[in-house]
Amino acid sequence: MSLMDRIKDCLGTDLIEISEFRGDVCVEIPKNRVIEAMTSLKEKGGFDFLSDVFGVDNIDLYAAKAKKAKKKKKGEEEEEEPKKQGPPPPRFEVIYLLLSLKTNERLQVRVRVPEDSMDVPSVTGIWKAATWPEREAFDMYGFKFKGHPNLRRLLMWDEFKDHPLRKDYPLEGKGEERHLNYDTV
Amino acid sequence: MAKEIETVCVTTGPAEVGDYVALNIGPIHPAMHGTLRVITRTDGETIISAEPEIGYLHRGVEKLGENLTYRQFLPLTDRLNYCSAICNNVAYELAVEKALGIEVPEKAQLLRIIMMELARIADHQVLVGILGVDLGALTPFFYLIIQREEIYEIFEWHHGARLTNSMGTIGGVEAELPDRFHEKWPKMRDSIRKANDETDRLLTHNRIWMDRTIGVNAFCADDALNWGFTGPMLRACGVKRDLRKDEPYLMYDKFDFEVPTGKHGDVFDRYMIRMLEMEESIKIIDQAYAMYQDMPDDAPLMKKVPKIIKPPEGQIYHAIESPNGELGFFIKSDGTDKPYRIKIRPPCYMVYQAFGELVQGEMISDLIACLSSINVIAGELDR
Amino acid sequence: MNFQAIQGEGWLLCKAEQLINWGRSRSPWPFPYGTACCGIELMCALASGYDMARFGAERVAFTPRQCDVLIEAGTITKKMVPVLKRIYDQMAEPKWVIAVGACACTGGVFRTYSTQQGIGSIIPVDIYIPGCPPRPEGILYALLKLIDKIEADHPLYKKRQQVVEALEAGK
Amino acid sequence: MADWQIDLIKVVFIWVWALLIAVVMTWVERRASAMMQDRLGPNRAGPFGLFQPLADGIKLFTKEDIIPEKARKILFVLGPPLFALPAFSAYAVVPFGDKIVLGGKEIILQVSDVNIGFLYVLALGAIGVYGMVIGGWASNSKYSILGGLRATAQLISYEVPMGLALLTIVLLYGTFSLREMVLLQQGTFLGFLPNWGIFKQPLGFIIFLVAAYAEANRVPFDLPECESELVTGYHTEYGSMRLGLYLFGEYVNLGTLAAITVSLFFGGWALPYVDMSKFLGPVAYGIASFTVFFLKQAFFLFLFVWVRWTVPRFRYDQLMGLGWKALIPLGLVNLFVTALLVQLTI
Repeated sequence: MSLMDRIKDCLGTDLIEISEFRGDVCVEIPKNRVIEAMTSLKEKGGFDFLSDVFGVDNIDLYAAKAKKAKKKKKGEEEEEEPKKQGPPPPRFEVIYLLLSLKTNERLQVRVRVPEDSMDVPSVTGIWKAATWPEREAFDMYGFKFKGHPNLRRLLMWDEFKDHPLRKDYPLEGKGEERHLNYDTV
Repeated sequence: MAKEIETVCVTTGPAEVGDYVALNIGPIHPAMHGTLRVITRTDGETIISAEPEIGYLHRGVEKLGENLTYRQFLPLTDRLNYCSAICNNVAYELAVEKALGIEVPEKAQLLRIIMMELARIADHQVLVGILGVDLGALTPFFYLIIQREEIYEIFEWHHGARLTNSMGTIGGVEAELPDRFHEKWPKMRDSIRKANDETDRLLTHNRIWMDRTIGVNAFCADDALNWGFTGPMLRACGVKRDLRKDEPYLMYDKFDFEVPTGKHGDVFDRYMIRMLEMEESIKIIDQAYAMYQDMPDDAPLMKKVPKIIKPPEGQIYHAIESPNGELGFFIKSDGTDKPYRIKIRPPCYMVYQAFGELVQGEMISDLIACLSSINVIAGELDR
Repeated sequence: MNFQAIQGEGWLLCKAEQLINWGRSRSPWPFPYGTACCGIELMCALASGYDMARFGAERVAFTPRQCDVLIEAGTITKKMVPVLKRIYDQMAEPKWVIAVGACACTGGVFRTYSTQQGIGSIIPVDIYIPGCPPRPEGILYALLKLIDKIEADHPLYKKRQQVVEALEAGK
Repeated sequence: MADWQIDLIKVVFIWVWALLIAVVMTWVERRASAMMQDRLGPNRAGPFGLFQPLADGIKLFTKEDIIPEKARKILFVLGPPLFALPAFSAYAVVPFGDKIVLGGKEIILQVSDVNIGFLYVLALGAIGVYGMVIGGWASNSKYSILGGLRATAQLISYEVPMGLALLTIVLLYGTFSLREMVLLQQGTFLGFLPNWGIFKQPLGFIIFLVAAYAEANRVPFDLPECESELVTGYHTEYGSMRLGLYLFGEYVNLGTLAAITVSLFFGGWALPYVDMSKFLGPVAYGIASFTVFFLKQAFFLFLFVWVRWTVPRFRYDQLMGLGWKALIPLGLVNLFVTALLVQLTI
């Protein structure tokens, strides 16, 4: 049985989309079913090792795609107004990299997170390895991992306001500075 | 007494104030490699809880990567794990090559293997040396550093830099092995072995060394896997996992080498595994060098790659076995010449997050030993 | 010995200054503030091949009270800035600073939200070493330059001027 | 010459000598460590860098003197001298040469031959600890206080085995005076061995040496300082000449310990098998006996350096374990056996 079939078996109805690119299989699961899907992937699917957890901000990707689509449309013919699409696609993704130690297969699990509800179930209960990566994802994108034991900023200092890896945060920052008052403690 | 000292220390760490003394170690502390900080609560010398704080070297490499082209990002990978920059370079090159769907010529692969294994030796030498320094034995460090300089010399001959190598490029390697390598290597192999042997005699069976390292922060394999350990740290716990064997990349499946494993996951096992791995690396270089010499002189070193690299849209993850463990690059491409998202999976990051659990109940001296044996490189930890 | 020679104004001051400078320039104890890649090169400069100890930079201590030269090797992030300031403040006069590497000088390639663009805006720097990272020879050269600088200093004369100014102000 | 003049000369001489040893030792340590580590070591100040300690001294003297705001000022100031001075004072009872007769006057090459010189040395050694503890406490810094606490525990634990080892020597020689002990070590024993303490008390010597390393805070027992853990331990907050006194006191301490080792276990100023006084004039004999003593002492000083750069450091609990579980029982057994033997032979 191929990897894709096994994952389909394992996830069942939780599977939204499965794709393959250069041998890397990527599956998408719904946000509210993360814990269940991960548990079944770990126990039934044999993906017992969590490599990494991180976020992706897709806002620019969508913008670029929309631009491209518009261009194409313009090039073709001026047709009627584009049909009203559904709600805009969720802005963020959380990607989990899983690994099976027995078969040495890797799997990317994607969870789409809309901007207006940033809470994602934390997988720290399944793998402790997710502790810092989730903190970092919170730091960099602002995901709120529900059930995380200690969700504080990891790389930036505590008083930092923004989430620097979001695409709308400028590369050179907004001039934040860190001040420490040593004598107040 | 505890209260009085409390007022002096600066902590932003765990808030609970008990009868324990909060001791802030780092970021400027001899054993903290410049940028690490651990906030501990101690009862006398015993550690009740330890919480590492990182981010003092967070330079925004990932954000920078999104604003640079694929080729421009290569030099930045040097600055991740600066002890073995070549492994980072090759890992990144392999990831981009995977996204492009190309494979480099065999000669370039061999060159990469030779250089990577040299870098691995250099990295392990620093680790063993620093571990010695932190446990009070300064002299082996100097013996190992001399050998490291020799390795740097080879790097310099090949691509012109000592530390931040930026070796090779996407699609291959620019230059063949320098001519002087052919004379140098047999001599260097012996001197590396000699230095290792000297270190071994100074440390391994030294009673004090054994007391200080055996059984110190031992870790079991299940916990290690749960925490996401890889590389020597995981092998020290007794799990035989090496990406060079398990998910062979380049030509590692053609070489004959052992994967040393430990049993208890204590500092001594970590140290021994690194010592043994250096020997294995020498073996690999010998084999790769022999294969390299069998290659025809005009064998290609580079695959043809377009000047502006534009991988098709998609996302890939590729990992290699760096000296510290699994070093992976996740690249999400949107079809332009810049990566849309680039994520580095540093090996020591996963290990260091378990630090609190590793050192709990041990003494302050063991904390230092543990930190050195993990080999935390701030550059790749904070990125 | 010509008695006239030692009668000139400031002869004693001058000789004492020379003695102090001799002592200071021959024992610049470093504070190795190595944060990143340059820290490794600094380590190499201190170790066998290059041996900074030859110039008296022998006793590497990580406590700012006991050091003379703050060798800042590596990137300073914005998170680290208060720490660096604090360390510099804790050092006892006279103190010198060497900024090793592009990151310490200008921020280098890391022109990002979290990197301090050069430590010159936080603490006074005596010697800048370019390079990413500079070779150990570069660090040694900087140390020699610093020694030259120390030898050209006038510790007592400055002190005397301060005293004179204070007296005049007191009048 | 009046007696007090002779005494004054001796005091000045021993003072300068102790200072010189400490100064030269800093240089020896650096150069020897460099030698062992394939380096050169300091070589810019004077020939072979010989004036390096002088340069350090000038620099430390002219550095800003910082007393941390939250430190206990008086104790902070008191710490370094309290550490360095007892080490100097202990030299007073060290016999650095034999008795010589000059102008009909007997001069003993020792500042004062106290009949309990032995206890005096032990007592002063114990006072030196206060320098460290007070320094660590007064700094009001956690690393310092940890260093100070370690120093207390370590030095108190190692005083005991040291005392036990020395008691056997007292049993053996039946005196507390260091000079008499040296005199008793002349001649041979079992026909061919020099009559030295080390051959009569090998176990006692080993216990004493280990305890001496611990007393001197040298690797593998340098826990109070412990560079990689406690930054620099009890003198973390000290700078300028106060630090200089601590560093200096350490070397003076080494000199004292080496001198006592030589007097107790290695026959002091006397050469084995040869009686120098028979064919040397009084002055020459004085110088020769002093040279012999100095050479022996130098060997032990070098041994300190040698060990320093070879072995790693103990952990705190292991150090305590070694002291209480190994050295003290061994010392007791040794004491018991010695007492038995002494009783039987008398």
